[in-house]
Amino acid sequence: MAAARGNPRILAFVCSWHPMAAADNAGADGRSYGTATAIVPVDCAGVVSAAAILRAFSSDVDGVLIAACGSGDCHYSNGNESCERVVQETRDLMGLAGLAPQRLRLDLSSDVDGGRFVALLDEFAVELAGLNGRAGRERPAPSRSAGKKPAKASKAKATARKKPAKAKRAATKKTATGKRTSRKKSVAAGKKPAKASKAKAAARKKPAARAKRKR
Amino acid sequence: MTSIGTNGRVGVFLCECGEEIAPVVDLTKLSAKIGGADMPVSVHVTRYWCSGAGRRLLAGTIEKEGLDAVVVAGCSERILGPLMRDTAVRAGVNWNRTVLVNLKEHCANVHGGKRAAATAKALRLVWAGVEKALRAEKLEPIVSDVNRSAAVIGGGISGLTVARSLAARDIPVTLIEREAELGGTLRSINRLFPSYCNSAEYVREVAAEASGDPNVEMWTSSRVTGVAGHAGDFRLTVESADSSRELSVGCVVLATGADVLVPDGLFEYGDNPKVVTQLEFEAMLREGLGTAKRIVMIQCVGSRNEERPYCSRVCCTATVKNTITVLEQVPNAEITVLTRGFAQYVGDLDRARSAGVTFLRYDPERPPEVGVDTVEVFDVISSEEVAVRYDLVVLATPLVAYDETVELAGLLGVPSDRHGFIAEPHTKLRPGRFAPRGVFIVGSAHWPATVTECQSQAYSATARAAELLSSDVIEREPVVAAVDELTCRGCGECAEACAHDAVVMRDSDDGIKTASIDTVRCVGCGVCTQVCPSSAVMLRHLTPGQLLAMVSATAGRR
Amino acid sequence: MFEKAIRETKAYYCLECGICTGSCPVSRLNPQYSPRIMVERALLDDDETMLSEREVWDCLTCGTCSARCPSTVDFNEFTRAMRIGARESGFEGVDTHAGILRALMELEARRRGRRDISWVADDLRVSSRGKVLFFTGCLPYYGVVFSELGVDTVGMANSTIRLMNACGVRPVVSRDERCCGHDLYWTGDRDSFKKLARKNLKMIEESGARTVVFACPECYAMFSQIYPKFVGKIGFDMMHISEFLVSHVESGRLSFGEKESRVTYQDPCRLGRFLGVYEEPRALLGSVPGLELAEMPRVRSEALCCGSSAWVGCTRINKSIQLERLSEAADTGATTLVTSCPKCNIHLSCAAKDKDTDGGIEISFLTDVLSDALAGGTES
Amino acid sequence: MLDAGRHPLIELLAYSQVERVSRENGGFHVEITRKARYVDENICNACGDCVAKCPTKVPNAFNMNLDERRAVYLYFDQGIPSVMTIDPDYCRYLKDGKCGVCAKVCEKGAVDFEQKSRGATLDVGAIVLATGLTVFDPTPLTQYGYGKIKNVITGLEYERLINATGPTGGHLNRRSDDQLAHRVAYVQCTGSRDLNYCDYCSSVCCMCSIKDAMLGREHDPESVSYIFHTDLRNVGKWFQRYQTRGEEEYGINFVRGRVAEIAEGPDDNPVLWYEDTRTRKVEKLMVDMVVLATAALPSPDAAALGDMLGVEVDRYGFVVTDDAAPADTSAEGIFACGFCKGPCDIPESVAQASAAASRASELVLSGAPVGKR
Repeated sequence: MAAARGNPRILAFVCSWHPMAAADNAGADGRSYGTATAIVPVDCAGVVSAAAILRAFSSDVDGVLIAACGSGDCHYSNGNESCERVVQETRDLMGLAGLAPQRLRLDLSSDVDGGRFVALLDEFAVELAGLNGRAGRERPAPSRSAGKKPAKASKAKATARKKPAKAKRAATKKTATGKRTSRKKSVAAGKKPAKASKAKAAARKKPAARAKRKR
Repeated sequence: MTSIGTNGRVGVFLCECGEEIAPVVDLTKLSAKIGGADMPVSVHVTRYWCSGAGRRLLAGTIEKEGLDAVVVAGCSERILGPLMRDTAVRAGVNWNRTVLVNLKEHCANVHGGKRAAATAKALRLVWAGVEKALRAEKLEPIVSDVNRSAAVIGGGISGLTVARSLAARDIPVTLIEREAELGGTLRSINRLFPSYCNSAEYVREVAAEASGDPNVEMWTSSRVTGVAGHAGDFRLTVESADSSRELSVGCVVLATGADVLVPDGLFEYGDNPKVVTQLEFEAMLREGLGTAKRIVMIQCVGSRNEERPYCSRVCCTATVKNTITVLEQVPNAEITVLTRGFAQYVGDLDRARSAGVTFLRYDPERPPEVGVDTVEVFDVISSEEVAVRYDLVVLATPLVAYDETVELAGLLGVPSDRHGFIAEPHTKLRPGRFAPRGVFIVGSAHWPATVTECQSQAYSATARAAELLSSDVIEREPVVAAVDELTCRGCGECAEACAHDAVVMRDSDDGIKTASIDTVRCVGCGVCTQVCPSSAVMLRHLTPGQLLAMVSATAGRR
Repeated sequence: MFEKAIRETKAYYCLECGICTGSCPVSRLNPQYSPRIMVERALLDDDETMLSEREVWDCLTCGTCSARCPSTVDFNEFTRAMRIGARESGFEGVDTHAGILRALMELEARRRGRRDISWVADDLRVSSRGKVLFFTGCLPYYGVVFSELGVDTVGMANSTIRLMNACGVRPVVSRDERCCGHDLYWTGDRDSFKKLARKNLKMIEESGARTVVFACPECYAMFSQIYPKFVGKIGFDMMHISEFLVSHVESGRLSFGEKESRVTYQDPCRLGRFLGVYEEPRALLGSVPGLELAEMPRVRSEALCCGSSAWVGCTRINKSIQLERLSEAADTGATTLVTSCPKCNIHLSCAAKDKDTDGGIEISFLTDVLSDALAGGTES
Repeated sequence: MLDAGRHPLIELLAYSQVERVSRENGGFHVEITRKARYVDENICNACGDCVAKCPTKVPNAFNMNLDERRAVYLYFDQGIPSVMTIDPDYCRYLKDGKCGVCAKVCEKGAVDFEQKSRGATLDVGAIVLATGLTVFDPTPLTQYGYGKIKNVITGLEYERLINATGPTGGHLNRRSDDQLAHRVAYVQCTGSRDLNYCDYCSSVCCMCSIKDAMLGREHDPESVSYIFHTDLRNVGKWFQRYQTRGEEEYGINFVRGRVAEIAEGPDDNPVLWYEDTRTRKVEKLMVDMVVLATAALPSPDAAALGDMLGVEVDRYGFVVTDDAAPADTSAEGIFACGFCKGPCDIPESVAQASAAASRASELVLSGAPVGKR
């Protein structure tokens, strides 16, 4: 495993609640990960700005991981949801800038198991090692998950911002399970980015937040 | 404006952490690098900064060197944070200028045997801490006056207990109950576990006692529709059928309880008159069971499934309590309880077993089927299909949150979880730090609770509320967002994004609205900072400049 | 610290007459901000304190003050010098939009990577090498960041290409393009700016382009006025899309179909006061049959700035300026305010969105208006 | 002027242009073109009959085009010499051969359409340059809206308006609505002390505006004036007192701050934007009328003349003189005075004129060849 993953430079923003417990446990349990992986502690994933993510990339890191609490478990109510939006936007920008969006990963989990945290890092490292093989030539890959139509993306974005506590709560309830599954899937699918990218190349003709709007 | 270089001297305190850090991270080399850099930094190493001696040394060093900021590089913030911050604050360093860097779990522990690489990484982590400390503002606590009175929302056993207990401390209480009558769910319950006393009578007594106290005002048939203000000074809008009143109090106790799920469509409920819920069964027990002799009880009806993955906690206890009551009334009753494993940790399970109640375990993948006069179930223990004849099927359904509670939580700025229960601030880590001060949650509104638990929580909340109300003013660490009013362009994106209604949009002279933060509602999540086009709102305890500098330092950007 | 800046901007000529402050759209709204006082303080060697103040970042660099200054003090350069000084002393302005745009520019300056140009619409013709290059600037990025404003910057880039195609030109759109560095330059990040400039010049050299066409006046101004000062001679022709199109309209190669509409036009600071391009956009609008241009009171060199620049100032003051401009535009009776700078479009649209009242005005980009009016294939 | 016109030793050659100057016999030979007036100067007595009948209306340059004159005209009432002139650019007869009404009505027969420009020569011992000034056209300062905003006028236009013989008979009427302007703002340094236009101080405008404002008050007791200035350069004798009097007795408000922009407010009222540099506040002020105190420039022909005469002029076109000999130009025998050698006000011009006359007479009276001082 270690050989496959190499030692890519990963910067991990770790939320101070569940994910930090997982990160702390990883150490306390005596597990290990690459020395080029370093943690930036944050109160909540919600404070991680696109600027902070991009700053990491312009400081030559290979990948950025954001470890947030699981869906519905944010101690601040919706910091993790807010982070999802920031991540989506940042990935869109990365894609345009020619930086593989897979280099930015958001993990939403309330699992405080150190083993899971290390596995996550390892898996990310493997993916990044693959991307690094094509350094500078990496293709903007399917960050805009599965060819989401532009109009949709921006609409979703808009609704994500509109809070109403009550409505939001209902929405969370409904999607709670769905989100978890899809997250697992994306972790698995992440291993074959190139393929996905080809498949979706046509659909991606138009960048995410675009859709000509007539006002 | 972010400024560095003008913010004084930083002390870096490297911890050997016994044999944890020192063997992996070369602290000598690390100190040399840090001390040798062109930064206003002094470095100190000791075996345990968290020890009594270590803390005295830390405080002494702060005073001796006149340090303005402190970086402690040792173990987890979650463990060491409160202690080291307290030590530094006592020695005169602002809490916001005390930064913890985790060299143990995030470095030494995970990089054993790679001394050089671990040391290099440790340097980056410490620099990130120094950058954060250098840019940290001195933040003063938020201070506000205290109105020595309380509002209790909910007139069930939890709310009544709080009201009675606060009143006994001579604290004026207004209790708001949405129904015409006090007593809540207990009115519908037959007997209480473990005393088996009459539940309705008991709650009536408590209600009478509370109502009789001159310090308590009872506002029944009323609901809270608006909340303004903050800890020490809340203003509630309370509406009843014909009027709307304002209520000023120093704290709010939320004790709205929970609803019992009506299992429409499950196990023939609603179609078959012989299928009732445990709550309905309580009433039947009170009125007499009649001819019913063969009773099948099914647990976890509508809970521990995909929609409601939680265990409702109280149903097993209630079910067992009811089997015993049945056997008291109908000694030859045949009771079969179909469970998915017993989740109760107090209760009369053994007593029920010895009294002849049959317990079968069913598999949620193969749930029991209620037929015309039998319930068919696959018993997991015996791996056999079993058919049980019945006169009555009793379904144990979970407590579910009232929609109204979610709304109230929203008004109060308290997060609720995905099931609609109040999400309490983490009780083990930093208790109370992110809860809106002055709001206390009691009973099943927070999570299904037994009567005993409700009362314990009620007394605990009373103590904490009384503590709050005993001071003239309250202070709080300003872990909140702040709006630069000169910058704010009044677009309202922050108010829209805030899940805590902590942003108030005010009219200004220039015709452009101005956002301001209700510092007590604000939990400091920073969601608003991501949507502000002008970057007018920021977390003063973690500014964009701090975060960027930490990222650069951690990434080793030169 | 400011000796050089004072010398280069001729700040010592200052008459303390106040014409700059009186001219400054920011000073009119924010009494704390005064170009005059800043210059005077610099002359009195008060630079150490000044650098830490937020006023360093308040300047719009719209150039109105300098255009009017009787002593021709280059206050924009003065501002830039202060910002460089401030950055070097560890003081930074507040980057708007949570710093995302600055971070993006830094990323382009520091990191390798080829841009994704799949945003180019399928029906358009572009190439990777050729005589004419369309410098797209940050338009694709803005598409992501400002989608919610209803500002379609990708559409602006596509309509520009469409018009060039209509002129029979198949422009180069390069994957090796970088941000022009305008905002970093004006906010005092010299190093990143120079990196970007060098990369862009190399990209153009490799593309074989002899002419570079800009849809964004900021890019145009950077290339034509700033690059030569810092990274050497420019060996190719440069023009704004309006200049490019006008020549084709004049020669009859490009014509527009009927489009009944009353529009007004916003002169962008860079295209106007900086580059003196006032007539071409108006000529283009005038060449659309049925299109009537109603001018605002303050136009050309006196045009009011769109209110924000370089992603450092987006305050209520900036908004007030934007609202003022919008109401001037609405007062002309025009239904559309045409801009020829994507940022004007973004800033004014943002203010228009925030505005509670109705009666606003539609804001359109020049090439969108023209592309819609293309004879024959109108698409709207 | 009348004195000069009447003096037996003074010959006035008005409507004339110096074409060539050469040095001859220790003096100068000057060739002049006397432009055709189409009116015989020796016959015309300026009775005005021709003007009354002339059908062609022409913008009145003397009144800053604020009103109209006819194609045959007297430049201004007290003009010397007091004779009519026919404007060949407008006269219908001279252009198309039609009309000729003036000739018909002139009882003295002074109109002479056949008159041609003619040469004249002078042989003199010394030359004095006194070509004076012209005023700056503020149109390029687009921020002041001159030409666009009706009630923004120049100081010279104001002079015509406030003058009893001017187009409004001395009433400060606004061009937009002919109503009296009560609130008047004076914008100093319009084009002066401006590196983009005239980087020098025109020197006369401050006093001029104070005077104008005081005149305004004398015509209209309700008049309120605002003088926006960079510095008040009232350095002449008693000038300061004049200023104080203006402030105390004539309702003049002095504002330290250069006007940044003039916008058009409601009812054609100009709105001035400026920083009051004493309070450090950016303010706006709505007035009835704005008077631009425009820069004064050397006469546009001065440079050409200097070239012809071999007289050094500076980059603005001002004749260069020596500090030690302020009336002497770089060319021997040629002297200068007044605004042509640099901004100066009337008392200073008069003093300089005397100096130049004195130097010239020294030379001429000595009979010595040019060059000996």
